[in-house]
Amino acid sequence: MLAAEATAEIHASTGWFLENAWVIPIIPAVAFVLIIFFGKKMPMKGSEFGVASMLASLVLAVGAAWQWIQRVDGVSHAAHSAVEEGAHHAAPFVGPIIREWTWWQSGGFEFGIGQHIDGLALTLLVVVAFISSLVQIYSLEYLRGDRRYTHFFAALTLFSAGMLCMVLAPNMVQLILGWEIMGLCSFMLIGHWWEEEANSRAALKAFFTVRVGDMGLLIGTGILFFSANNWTQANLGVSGFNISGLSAWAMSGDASQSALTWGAVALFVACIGKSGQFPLHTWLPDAMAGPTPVSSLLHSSTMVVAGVFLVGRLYPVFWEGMKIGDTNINFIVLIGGITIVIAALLAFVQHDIKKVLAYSTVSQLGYMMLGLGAGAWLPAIFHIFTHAFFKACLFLAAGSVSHSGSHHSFDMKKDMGGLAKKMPITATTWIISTLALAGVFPLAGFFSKDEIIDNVGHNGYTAFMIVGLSGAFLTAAYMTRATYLTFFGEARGAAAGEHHDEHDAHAAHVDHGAHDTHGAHDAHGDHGDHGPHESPKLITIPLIILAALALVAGLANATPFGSNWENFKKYVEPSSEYVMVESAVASGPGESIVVPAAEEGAKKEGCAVVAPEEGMACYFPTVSHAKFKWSKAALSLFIVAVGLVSSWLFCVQYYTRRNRRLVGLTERNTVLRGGYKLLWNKYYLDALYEKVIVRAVAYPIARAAYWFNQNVLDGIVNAAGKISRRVAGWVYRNIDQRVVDGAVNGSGAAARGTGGALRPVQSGKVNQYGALLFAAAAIGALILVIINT
Amino acid sequence: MDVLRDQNWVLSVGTFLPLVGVLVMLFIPKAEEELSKLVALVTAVATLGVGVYTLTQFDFDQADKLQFFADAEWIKVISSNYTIGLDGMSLPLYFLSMVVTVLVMVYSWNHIPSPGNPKAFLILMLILQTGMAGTFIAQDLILFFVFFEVVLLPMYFMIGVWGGEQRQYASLKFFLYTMFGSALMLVAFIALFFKVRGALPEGVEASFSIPQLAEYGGLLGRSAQIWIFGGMFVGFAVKVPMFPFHTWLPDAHTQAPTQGSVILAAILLKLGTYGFVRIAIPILPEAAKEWAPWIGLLSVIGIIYGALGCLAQTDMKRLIAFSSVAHMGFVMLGISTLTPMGFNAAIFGMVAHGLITGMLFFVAGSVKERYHTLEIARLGGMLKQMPKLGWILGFCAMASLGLPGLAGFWGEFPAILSAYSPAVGLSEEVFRTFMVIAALGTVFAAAYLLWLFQRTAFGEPKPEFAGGDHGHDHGHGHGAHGDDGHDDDLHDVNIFEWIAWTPFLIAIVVFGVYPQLMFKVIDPAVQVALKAFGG
Amino acid sequence: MLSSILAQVPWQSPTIDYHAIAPEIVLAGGICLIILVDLFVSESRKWITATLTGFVMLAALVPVLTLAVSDADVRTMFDGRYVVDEFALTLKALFLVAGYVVVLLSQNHVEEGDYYQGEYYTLLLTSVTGMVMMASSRDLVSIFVALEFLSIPAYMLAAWRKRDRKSNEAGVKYYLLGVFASAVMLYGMSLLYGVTGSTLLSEIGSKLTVEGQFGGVEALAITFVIIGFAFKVSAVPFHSWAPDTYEGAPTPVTAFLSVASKAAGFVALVTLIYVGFPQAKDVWQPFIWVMAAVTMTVGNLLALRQTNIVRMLAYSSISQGGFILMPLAVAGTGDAAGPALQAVIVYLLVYAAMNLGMFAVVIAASRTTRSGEISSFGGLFSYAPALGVLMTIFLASLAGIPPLGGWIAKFSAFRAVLEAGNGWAYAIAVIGAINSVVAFGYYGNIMREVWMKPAPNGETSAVRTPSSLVAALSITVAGTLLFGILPGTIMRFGDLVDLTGAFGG
Amino acid sequence: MLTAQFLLLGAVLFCIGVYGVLARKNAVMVLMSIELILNSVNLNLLAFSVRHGSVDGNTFALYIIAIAAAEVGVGLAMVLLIYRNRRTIALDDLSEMKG
Repeated sequence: MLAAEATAEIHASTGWFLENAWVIPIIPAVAFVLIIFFGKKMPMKGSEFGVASMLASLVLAVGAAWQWIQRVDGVSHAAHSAVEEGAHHAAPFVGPIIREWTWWQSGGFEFGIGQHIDGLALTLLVVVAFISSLVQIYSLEYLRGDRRYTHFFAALTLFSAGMLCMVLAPNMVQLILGWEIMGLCSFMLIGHWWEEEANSRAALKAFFTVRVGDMGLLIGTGILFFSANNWTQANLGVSGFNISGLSAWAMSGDASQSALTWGAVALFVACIGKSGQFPLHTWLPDAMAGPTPVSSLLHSSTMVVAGVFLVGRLYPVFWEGMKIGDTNINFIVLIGGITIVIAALLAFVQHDIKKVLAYSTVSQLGYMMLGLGAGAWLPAIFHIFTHAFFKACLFLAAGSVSHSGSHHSFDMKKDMGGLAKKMPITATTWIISTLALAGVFPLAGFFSKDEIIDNVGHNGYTAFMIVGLSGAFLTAAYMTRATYLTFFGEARGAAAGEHHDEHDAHAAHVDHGAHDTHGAHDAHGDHGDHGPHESPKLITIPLIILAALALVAGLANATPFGSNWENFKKYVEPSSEYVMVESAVASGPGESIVVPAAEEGAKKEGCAVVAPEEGMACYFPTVSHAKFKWSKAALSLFIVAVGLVSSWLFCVQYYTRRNRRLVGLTERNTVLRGGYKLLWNKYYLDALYEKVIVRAVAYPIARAAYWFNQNVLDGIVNAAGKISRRVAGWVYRNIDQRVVDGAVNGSGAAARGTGGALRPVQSGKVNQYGALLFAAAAIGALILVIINT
Repeated sequence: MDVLRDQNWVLSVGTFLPLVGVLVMLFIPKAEEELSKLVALVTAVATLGVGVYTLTQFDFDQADKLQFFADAEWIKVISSNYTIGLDGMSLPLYFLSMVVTVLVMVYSWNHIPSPGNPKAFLILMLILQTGMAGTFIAQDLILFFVFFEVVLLPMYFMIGVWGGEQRQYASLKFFLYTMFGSALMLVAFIALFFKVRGALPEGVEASFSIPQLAEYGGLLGRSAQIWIFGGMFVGFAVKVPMFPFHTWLPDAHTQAPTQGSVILAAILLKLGTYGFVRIAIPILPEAAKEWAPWIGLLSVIGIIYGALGCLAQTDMKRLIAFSSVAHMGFVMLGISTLTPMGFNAAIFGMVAHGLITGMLFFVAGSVKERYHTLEIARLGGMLKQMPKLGWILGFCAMASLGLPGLAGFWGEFPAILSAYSPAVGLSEEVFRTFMVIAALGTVFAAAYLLWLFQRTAFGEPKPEFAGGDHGHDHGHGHGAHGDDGHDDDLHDVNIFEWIAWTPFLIAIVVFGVYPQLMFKVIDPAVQVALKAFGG
Repeated sequence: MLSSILAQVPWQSPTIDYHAIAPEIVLAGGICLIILVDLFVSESRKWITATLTGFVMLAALVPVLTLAVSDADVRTMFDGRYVVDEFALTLKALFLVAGYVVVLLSQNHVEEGDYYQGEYYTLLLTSVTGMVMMASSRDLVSIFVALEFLSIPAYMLAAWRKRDRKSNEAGVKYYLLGVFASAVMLYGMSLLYGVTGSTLLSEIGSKLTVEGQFGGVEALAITFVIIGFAFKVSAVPFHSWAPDTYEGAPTPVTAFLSVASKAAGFVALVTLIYVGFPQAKDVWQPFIWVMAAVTMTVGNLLALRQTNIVRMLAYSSISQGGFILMPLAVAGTGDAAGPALQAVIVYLLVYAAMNLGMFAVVIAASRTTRSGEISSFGGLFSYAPALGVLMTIFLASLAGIPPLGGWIAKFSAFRAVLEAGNGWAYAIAVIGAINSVVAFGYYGNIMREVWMKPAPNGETSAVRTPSSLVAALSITVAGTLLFGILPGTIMRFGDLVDLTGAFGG
Repeated sequence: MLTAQFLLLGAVLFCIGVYGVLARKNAVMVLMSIELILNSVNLNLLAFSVRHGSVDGNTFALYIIAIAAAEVGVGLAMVLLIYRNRRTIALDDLSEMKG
């Protein structure tokens, strides 16, 4: 290939799985059709299609991932041998496997469909396929006997198909396609039990809020397309929709800054909507109206991650557009930061266990955005990865609790407590995931979240590092509270075996928005009889798997243990190398990658510092990575610990006082009374602190935030709805019916009126007729005589 | 101009075959309802057969040329000829009109609106078919005008005789509006003819032939062009309908019988937009550039305005009618950009809107038939009583709000895109503003359609309709058990509806998944139509 | 001294082209024949007179056709006072066919009402003769004679229902205003003769060539002359007789008046304008422009308010007259002369077909409804679908909706106007366009009655339509459809060069 | 020769006739007024024909006189008809049809 003399050629391996990754979304799509048409006739009411398809695509995804690893290894190994160590500061460029077929063309523009496989795509593919499979298996039990069992699986499968389609989209159009399909399915899934006004409202709200964001998606795509198209056509021979094309264009110095900025902002609006960022996050908790598996799928790995994924996918655009490179406070960081805190505070005052998780999701997404906005690309993506596991696990655990523990209620205060003994597996998995979420070493959350905070600080966003740390504290605190209320303390309500009658349950979810009551009512109407118990295998197994992953997933990119552990960095993070243009575009089996020669001034800086010269292109900015220091980790770990402990103690004291357990405690502790005096006083102080500080601080603020959320933000949304509806009514009644329409009818009436006015002329009297005739003649003649003489 | 003249009988046959059916039906006694239905259906199917044959014979590689081109002497004195031809722009609409007619016929088999008399009803429909098909093949202004007007009377009677309570007002309004438009349009046509005749080079004989006018129309002076365009604009804009001229539409749609609404939405509205892309803009490029911003403005006003109108509606059918205003707004926005992309989007949008809104009107008709009301407030829980119908409604709503993967999206999205960079000489700022407003329109679309869906399909059925134990029985209510007839009226989709609807639904999906099917036909012709604007 | 003048003029007997005046001769013979027959047949067999009249009309059509195919295209007699050219032939044919249709319409109507049949048909035939003469007249005297020839019988026909007060009233009004108008016209003619010294139109035309320096006398003369025919074509404001007369007269007579005599008026108008004073366009163009605009507008507006169908048709025919006047308003401008003439003739032909057809339907329908009120036609379609459809066709054609005859008429009118292409032309074109929309207001109203209203007093017995009416209907509907779908068939009658010559192209 | 005076007389007669037509309510009087107009026309024609020295005017006048006779015949017949039906010949009563 036309390469500089100092460059060597390397053969990049590929394979069947990589080449045909585009099949992955097709499988569930087909399954969806099958379910729709034959589902009802199948023994398992169509669910088998769903599960099978998800497993199949999981296999394919894993296979592709494996071959990708091969490919990267091959390239980097060769690169190392080709170019001597050291001169080579960034990982060599590994071309993504891009395959694109013309989907349609219009007005000279080509719109393609196909695949764009690289580390990022594969990560998401694996995670999505994996979580989807587990959720579907879980649902087999959870929704057994539901009246729209088949519809549910159809929607679930299509939903996964949409996500997968979006993840491997090589261009914006296909991305939008997947994006919107998800929107549709979320509508159907959240509104799955649409008999109740609240549920359908929630579905509507979800779709609509997201749709507001999608405006940005359309506009942003348009802006980028038209600004980039010429450049991409000229340099890469791809359309302005092409993602790698857009990246290269953004990194090349020739892109117009305004287009980049506006495009990035517009797209990020879409992300705000989809990823439930402040201030468009209000739909997310309401979305809990859907069945628990849905919440688990939507809020762990798919729907809400889409926004983050988009930012990560078009990172160069955001990088350049938002000027992430220099450490100013940009839009993304700001939104991410605000979201973390707002959401976390809200999580404190929830009674509904799922809402706690929902807000926690929001705040975690805030972390991801914060990371991306602060230039910590890798940790953010890695956080998607880890978060998927433990959050899915938490949701499913919550579902398991309501399924077998609290008689389909989600109210922690009324119907839970002390379930740890009754449901050991659920409790264990829950606690593991909670710790992982809190970011306790060495669980998954630690490696990702801590990295984010660390890098944010490293990239100069000190203020936001503090935000991140406080977020960590809050996270630990509210999760502990939830855990305590659910699994510890003593059993209340349904957890204690009381049997609600339908009416109470109804009241319960009217109050607290826990809607699973209908869910499996017919099949499980008998739970009240023998109280809470552990859930069946189909539920627990997914829980265990996920919990296990929550434990170990972090090791996939365990920065603390040295660079050999940083697999994500190696396999997922794109290289910021300059690349010969051809190799980037063409990517048939076994094309060659060009590794530029060792010494080129530009390469020392890497992309996004100096614009690439002719014939070269950049696909990713040079992101710097914070050097891991145990000291920093220790700090954050300490904060987390404080959060956990203080919250725990707070819970104990708080609920204790209510339950007069203080007495019991002292009685049990008579043995070591002396030693415990101190503790006691300490407790006393702590209790004091808690009573005074925590309650004084946490509650008003959180309440205020919640109030703000419910009244102001929601208020704005609803008010907007109301106002536009009212405006519409007014316009319709007055403008349309009166003015526009009236003009027409009016003219008709006027015509008839004049007709009426003219009638008296037709008096029926001969003389008058004659007079008219002659007068007209005379006048006419007179005028004509005058004008003609 | 180079055209393909082989097999030039095809179009004439396809267009006038329905009239043969009409002649036959004239001799069928009124009492023989089944027979007349049969004859009408057979005629429509035969016509469709010809249409399919046309499709097979159409040379897709030369979609930019007029094919099956015929040119016979008609009115020599005014140098107007019977010139017909089909190219990529007209083919989809031409074919769509035939399909729609057949499906509407099928639907009519057991849905003859009161006061009955299928013979007359179907005869009108066949005449309508001739008019619609003719408009799309006419390559001569006068011929175009004739066909354009032929559709008026049948629709007038269809609304006025078989319509709802306000039918007479609505039908007269519909008629007067369109008459007004077409009168000015005719004046514009003739003025155009004379102006062009004055500007023709030596040795070229003046005629009303559209291709010729498109070739020499550019020779006209700007002011002349602008005035003439104005005349045409009124004529077509009324038909579209664009914002200030739209008020006939809701009444007409609301009052028309289901079949009428479907044809109105699927084809008749397209006559206006088709007029723009086929006649006004290619022939008068200068004026088009002058008018484009205003057209664009009216379009976006229409988009928002129609959406607001929808939000304000309490009647399902009227809501759908208003949504037509919004959707045609997108089409016109695409046209006003004067870019190939916009035109493609517009034509795709025409077909998509035809399918989707037509389908919505079908559903509305069936709802009316079952619940005897279209008051949104009184409906509800449709998914429970007739899940299939409910889901079809949901599907159409989704398609209508422009969900990717369904036909509606490919009309909206490229139209919005194209507004970002309009043709050379048009102000980008203005059109980008339009783009944003239009994008806002998509949100509104989602709002009113889903709101409609939520209020009608979700929730529990209203007590007045909740027959039997439909109320809280969770065991049933899904899938096939939904319609275990507690109330005879509330039956789910029946066989005729399935036959009539399935093609629509399939088409919506197919075009949504693989829009190339249509774009590759449209694109070349559009390029030709816009050569005056440098592509 | 008169003798001396006479002495100066040597007498040579004029050469008469008998072939050219064969139609008139046939008609004259027919008139005598019918008078005789009427004397001798018994009251029960008076219908023979009707049949005979029909035959006479058709017989008179034969020479017209032979003349049309004969090679000599222009035949002039009495040194240019009586000309038979294509223009004349076309209109003669029109008058004869129209007359025939009117006979068909009259047959049952006259039989059933107690009328004097023989006289009725005699008068009808006489009037038609007058029209046929009018088509060829190129001289003030012959025009005047032809005019009276066709008017006087018409006066009597209008009053033919002797015992019906309305009919009398109609007749008297028509008569008084008619003679008054023609008196005024005569005064104008006398002045015209005074300033040009000739009654021969072509000479008048050549004398009046000098533009700009018009004496007021000429203007006065031309105005008065035009008024005489503006009255005949019932152009506003000379229309006031029309509604009352149409309503009062027997319906077939109304049909006859609204079509044939109106057409005759236009023929005279065209002849005068094209041959008589082509160069005086500064006088008559604005005059006709105003008349045309006012006529179509006022006619429409008043028609909107009518409840009696015949009266409504009267106003509608007034506004249609406005449309026929429209091209004449610009006939002198640019090279619009040819198209304008064409438009007028085409319009007359189409208008005759559709308006006669309309009256035929009304007559047929009112045989059951027994009323002239529009509301009485409610639900006609439901119990007489054929009549309903026919009525719809004719109404739509009158409203000018393609592909029916009416649209090509309106189209050619617009075309002629726009051919002139000046501001006045565009102005009146727009007025016409708007009016053509307003017109649908009342045409559509009848359609609505016919299709969308229930039958009043549940009258739904099928209608029996006599054969003569069926014949009339089929002729007219055939014409309406044919003219509309294949306009070429009549457009070719329109391009007449020999009349427009005076405009110098 | 006194053409001008004749024309003046004709004009005067014309005006009187017009006045009569418009002012008189009695049908017969109206008929007579119309006759006046016709005679003023004849007067004009004769004067002009003498002026131009051509017979056309005379011929025209003869025709007018003849036809006027016929007209008046018809007119009187109608007036009789009216009288038989309504016992009056006042034109103002002839206004059943209007509007």
